[in-house]
Amino acid sequence: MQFCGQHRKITTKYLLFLLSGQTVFSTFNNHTGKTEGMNEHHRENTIIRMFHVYKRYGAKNALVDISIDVRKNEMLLVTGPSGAGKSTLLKLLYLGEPVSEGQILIEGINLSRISNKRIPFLRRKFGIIFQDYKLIPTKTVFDNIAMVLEVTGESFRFIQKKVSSVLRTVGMEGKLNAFPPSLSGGEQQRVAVARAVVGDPKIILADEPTGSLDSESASIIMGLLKGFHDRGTTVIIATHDHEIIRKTKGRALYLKEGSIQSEDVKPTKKRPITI
Amino acid sequence: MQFCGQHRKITTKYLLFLLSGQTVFSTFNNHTGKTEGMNEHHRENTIIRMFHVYKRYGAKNALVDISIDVRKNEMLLVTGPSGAGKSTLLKLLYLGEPVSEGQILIEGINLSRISNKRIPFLRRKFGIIFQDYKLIPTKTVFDNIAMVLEVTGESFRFIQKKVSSVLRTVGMEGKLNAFPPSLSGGEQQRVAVARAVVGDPKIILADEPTGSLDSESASIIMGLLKGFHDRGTTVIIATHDHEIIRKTKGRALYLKEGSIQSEDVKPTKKRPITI
Amino acid sequence: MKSGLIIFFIKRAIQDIFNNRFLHAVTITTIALSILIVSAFGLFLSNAGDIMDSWKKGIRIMAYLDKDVELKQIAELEQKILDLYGVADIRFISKAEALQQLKAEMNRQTSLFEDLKENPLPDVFEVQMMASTQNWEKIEVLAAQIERLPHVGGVEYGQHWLGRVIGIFNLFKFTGIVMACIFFMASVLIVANTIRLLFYSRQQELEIMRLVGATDGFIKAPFYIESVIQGILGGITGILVLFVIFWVITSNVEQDFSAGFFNLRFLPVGMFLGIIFGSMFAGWLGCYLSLKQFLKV
Amino acid sequence: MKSGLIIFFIKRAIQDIFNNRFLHAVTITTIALSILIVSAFGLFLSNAGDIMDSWKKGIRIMAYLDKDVELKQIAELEQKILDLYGVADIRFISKAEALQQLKAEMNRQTSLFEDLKENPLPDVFEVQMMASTQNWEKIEVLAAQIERLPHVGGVEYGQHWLGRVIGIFNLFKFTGIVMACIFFMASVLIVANTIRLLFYSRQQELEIMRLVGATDGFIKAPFYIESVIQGILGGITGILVLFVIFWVITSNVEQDFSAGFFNLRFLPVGMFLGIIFGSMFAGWLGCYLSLKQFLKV
Ligand SMILES: Nc1ncnc2c1ncn2[C@@H]1O[C@H](COP(=O)(O)OP(=O)(O)OP(=O)(O)O)[C@@H](O)[C@H]1O
Ligand SMILES: Nc1ncnc2c1ncn2[C@@H]1O[C@H](COP(=O)(O)OP(=O)(O)OP(=O)(O)O)[C@@H](O)[C@H]1O
Ligand SMILES: [Mg+2]
Ligand SMILES: [Mg+2]
Repeated sequence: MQFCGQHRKITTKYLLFLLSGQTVFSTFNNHTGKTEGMNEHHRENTIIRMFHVYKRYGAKNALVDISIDVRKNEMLLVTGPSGAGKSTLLKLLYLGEPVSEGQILIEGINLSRISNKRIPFLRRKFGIIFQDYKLIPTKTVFDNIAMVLEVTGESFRFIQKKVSSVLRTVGMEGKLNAFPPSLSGGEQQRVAVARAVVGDPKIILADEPTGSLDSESASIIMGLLKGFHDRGTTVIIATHDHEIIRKTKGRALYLKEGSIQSEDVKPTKKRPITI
Repeated sequence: MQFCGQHRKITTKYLLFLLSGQTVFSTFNNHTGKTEGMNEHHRENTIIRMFHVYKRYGAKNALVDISIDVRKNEMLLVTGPSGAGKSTLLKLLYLGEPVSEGQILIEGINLSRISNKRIPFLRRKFGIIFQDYKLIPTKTVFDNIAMVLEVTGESFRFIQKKVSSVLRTVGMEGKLNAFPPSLSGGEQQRVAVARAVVGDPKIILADEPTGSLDSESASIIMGLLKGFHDRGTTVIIATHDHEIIRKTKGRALYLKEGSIQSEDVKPTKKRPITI
Repeated sequence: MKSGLIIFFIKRAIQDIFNNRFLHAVTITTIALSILIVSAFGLFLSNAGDIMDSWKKGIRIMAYLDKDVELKQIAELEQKILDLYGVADIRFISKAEALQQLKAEMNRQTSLFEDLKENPLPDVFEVQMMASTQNWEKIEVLAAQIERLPHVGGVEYGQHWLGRVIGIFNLFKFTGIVMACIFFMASVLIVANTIRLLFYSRQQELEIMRLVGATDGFIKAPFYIESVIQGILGGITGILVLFVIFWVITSNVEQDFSAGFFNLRFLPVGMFLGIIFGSMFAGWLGCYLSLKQFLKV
Repeated sequence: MKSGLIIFFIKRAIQDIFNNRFLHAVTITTIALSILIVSAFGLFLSNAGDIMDSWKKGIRIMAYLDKDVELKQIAELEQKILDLYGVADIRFISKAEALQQLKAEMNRQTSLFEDLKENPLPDVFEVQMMASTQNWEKIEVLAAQIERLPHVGGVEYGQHWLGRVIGIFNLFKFTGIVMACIFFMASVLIVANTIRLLFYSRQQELEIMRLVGATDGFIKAPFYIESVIQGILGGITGILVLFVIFWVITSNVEQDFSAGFFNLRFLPVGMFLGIIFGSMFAGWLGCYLSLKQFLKV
């Protein structure tokens, strides 16, 4: 309830921003070289837009001039060698770090103009699988996953049902009361996946979701993510696993030293390619 | 110096154990079905022996009846699906956990009879790449690696030279003063590898040493490990990466639900197969 | 929903206090110790103040008259003294009365007075002062004024040690206030430290909570609840211990050497509530200071 | 090599104190406060004890003789009193002397004595007691013994308040010891807590160190060094603050109301060293208790 109110307010704010933010858009248009009309159509379907985004850590350029659009219900693969900036790219989206330069819009909300109070509500749009899992070692598997629903104020009954069902999907129903340090690497990763999807997020950010998994478990997890994608969720996967890249339909972004080296679009079943 | 004294004492202890430990050996002999003479020869060349090792966590059997011999300068691959017990197997070797049943001998030292005071000296035989890296987030990359040499009381000059050279080998020479949380997943893994090899250990235990690495970085790391192997180090690698298993020469152990399912011996360049 | 959330937080806070019971025990003990010392001092001061007041009430200026003063002049003098600022009451003691009193007091040497031809004592006015004339300087000024009046042969007032005692008492009071401030600050620091350490030990957890969309309020609330609980528990424990000590002392020692002399009371209710509120506030403030450092919102 | 390692550890410990300066500042402050309070009490007691001793030396039993005692009997009595256990010295004051003294004391009412036909005062023995006769009960026993001797008409000893004061002083002494124990325990707890928290916050680090082959000594040493440093710093700070307070008070207040009366001294060296050593020990013990819980070696 609270969230919807929040959302409406933010949308209003975004409209105001659009009225004042023409320069940014024209820059973008020049870059993509598309007509204004197409862009208008686009904007409605676009859930994430990045305009000339830079991220610097001291002298180090982690990301250089990234401009991409992600449509609603798109499957985007981000790939590249170690240290290319894959995780950094995801981090910028959920405001794990601020951008150094450029603009990011998520559902029309400009991240550089968002107030601190609204950051939590922004983050609730995302389900994130962190590369290092980020499980709380002092809480049980159940509590780790339930946390996502607790912060939005769901009832205990609902939380219990939902967490159990999601754990079953990732094959971890037996480890409900285990603590993360007592799990194997792959089991931890599966818990991290369960936590990311339990809140039915609009966007799933998956950073190496199968790095610690054998091929069988990996394909279960990939199947899960594809299932969410089929039901309308936008999915962004950062990975260096050739297997995943080969098997997954969608757009692949190849990063190297912070820049986009190539965009490789593979045919999806239903949708025509728009970028 | 201290270490050698330690070592000599332990060896004496082992001889006493041998004199009294006939039953254990005979069990072992029955299992392998080899003659006594061959085993005697064996023992000299063997660095790790596990006799009917079990590991239980509560009702969970993480390892079931594991009996293996690892020769000096062997390359052993441990593989199997997520939760099979690969990490647990390594953990038992460096006394990260005690065995529930059975015996482990490392260079003739029986781990279940070792005194607490000697555990640190046992651990200095190993260089360990942990699946979750286990880097200290509050120390720089340099300090993380230097620690291994500090505990043995090396001089600062030596430490500095050695750490720099090892970081160069893994391609992380530029991140000497970075803190682990500011590194990418793959970079952290390379630091973990550097720490494992900096002490020139007798045995390297590598738990998914390339899980977060793209194929190029991965082959650098595998090359490094093979280099150590060529110079006489015993290397045990736990991995689910088919690539590594296919490309690496050595013995492969396939675990499933805690038991050895198959032992697949691939031809090595120099040595004939002895088990 | 809202009240459900508060219950959820209080449950979490209590569970957390239990999980970190050693840390919290130390904090609560420290607060209790501070409170104990401050309130012991307060107790001492409040009782000593009572005694002091009764003593002060007992301070009288004795104005000795010249030998040959007539009745009319005495009446005039009485009026003059009463007119002085700070005088509450006045009583005339004739020399006959005075001798009677002296004889009664010196019962061991009564023979001394048996052979007196004539009463050698002077008439005297006993001047009582208003309660507002608290401090020693004012008493001295008043005595000097009285001495300057006609027909007054000399004045005597209080015992000199009372001046010293009042000085010491005021020093104690000052010390007490300074100590209360120090211990308040100490308590705040301790709570701040505890919260800071809890924060450190849960930094990872809180960071993760923030990443999954927890609001700052959701993250902060348990800390505030915990530190206020700490403050209250510390305060209550401190006062309880003080009460036990007080009870043991009064029931054993009082009859020995202060029966009927002092009448010891425990802390007045206002002070009691003040102390509890103070320790609660110390908890809150400690938490506030600690969290301010971490969350810049 | 060995001494190099110690320097390495001390460097680590100091660096670590600096890194966790807030935590350590709070710990040191708490220890300093405890030390301050305990040593303030010790200072008070050591000075009050001095005064008490001088007062006790001043306690005399006055034995009033019957009216018609002869010189020979007086000499006998003197011997008898001297023979009693606990009597240090004895002085005879004739009634003539006594009257002289009384006149001198009551200078305002000298006229009272002008017309005396006969000296109404009795002869008196002033009995001084040995220093060992410290407590009130012994004085009372001795006085009763003297009263029972022939020709003694009555005894008077001390002022009654002295008995009370001694009682209160002993109570204070007891309180002081209890407080010292409490604060010692508090300091130990605080140090234990600090170390425990440091331990928690570095658990991961220590676990990793252990995995790469660090011995227990290598891991523990910095903690011990840190906590002993904490103890020493806390102790020194506490005593320093006490000294400043003492200095301010003595240089401002002493001349006002205790000039020549008291002679305030700072803590005796033994006590000083004892306190520093105690706080050091508190640090060590706190660390020991804390580490014992974690490392079962
Ligand atoms: N907080 C930080 N401070 C400094 N440098 C950083 C920080 N975070 C990331 N970097 C640097 O930015 C670069 C990109 O990091 P990123 O984590 O995005 O790589 P990645 O593509 O995810 O690599 P991997 O596949 O190894 O996870 C790396 O060189 C890393 O060292
Ligand atoms: N401390 C522990 N307490 C309880 N169970 C444990 C503990 N450590 C491991 N286990 C269980 O033992 C099993 C084997 O774990 P292990 O970490 O050895 O698996 P693994 O083969 O390394 O798997 P992965 O490839 O996912 O890392 C798992 O099911 C795990 O949950
Ligand atoms: Mg990454
Ligand atoms: Mg594992």
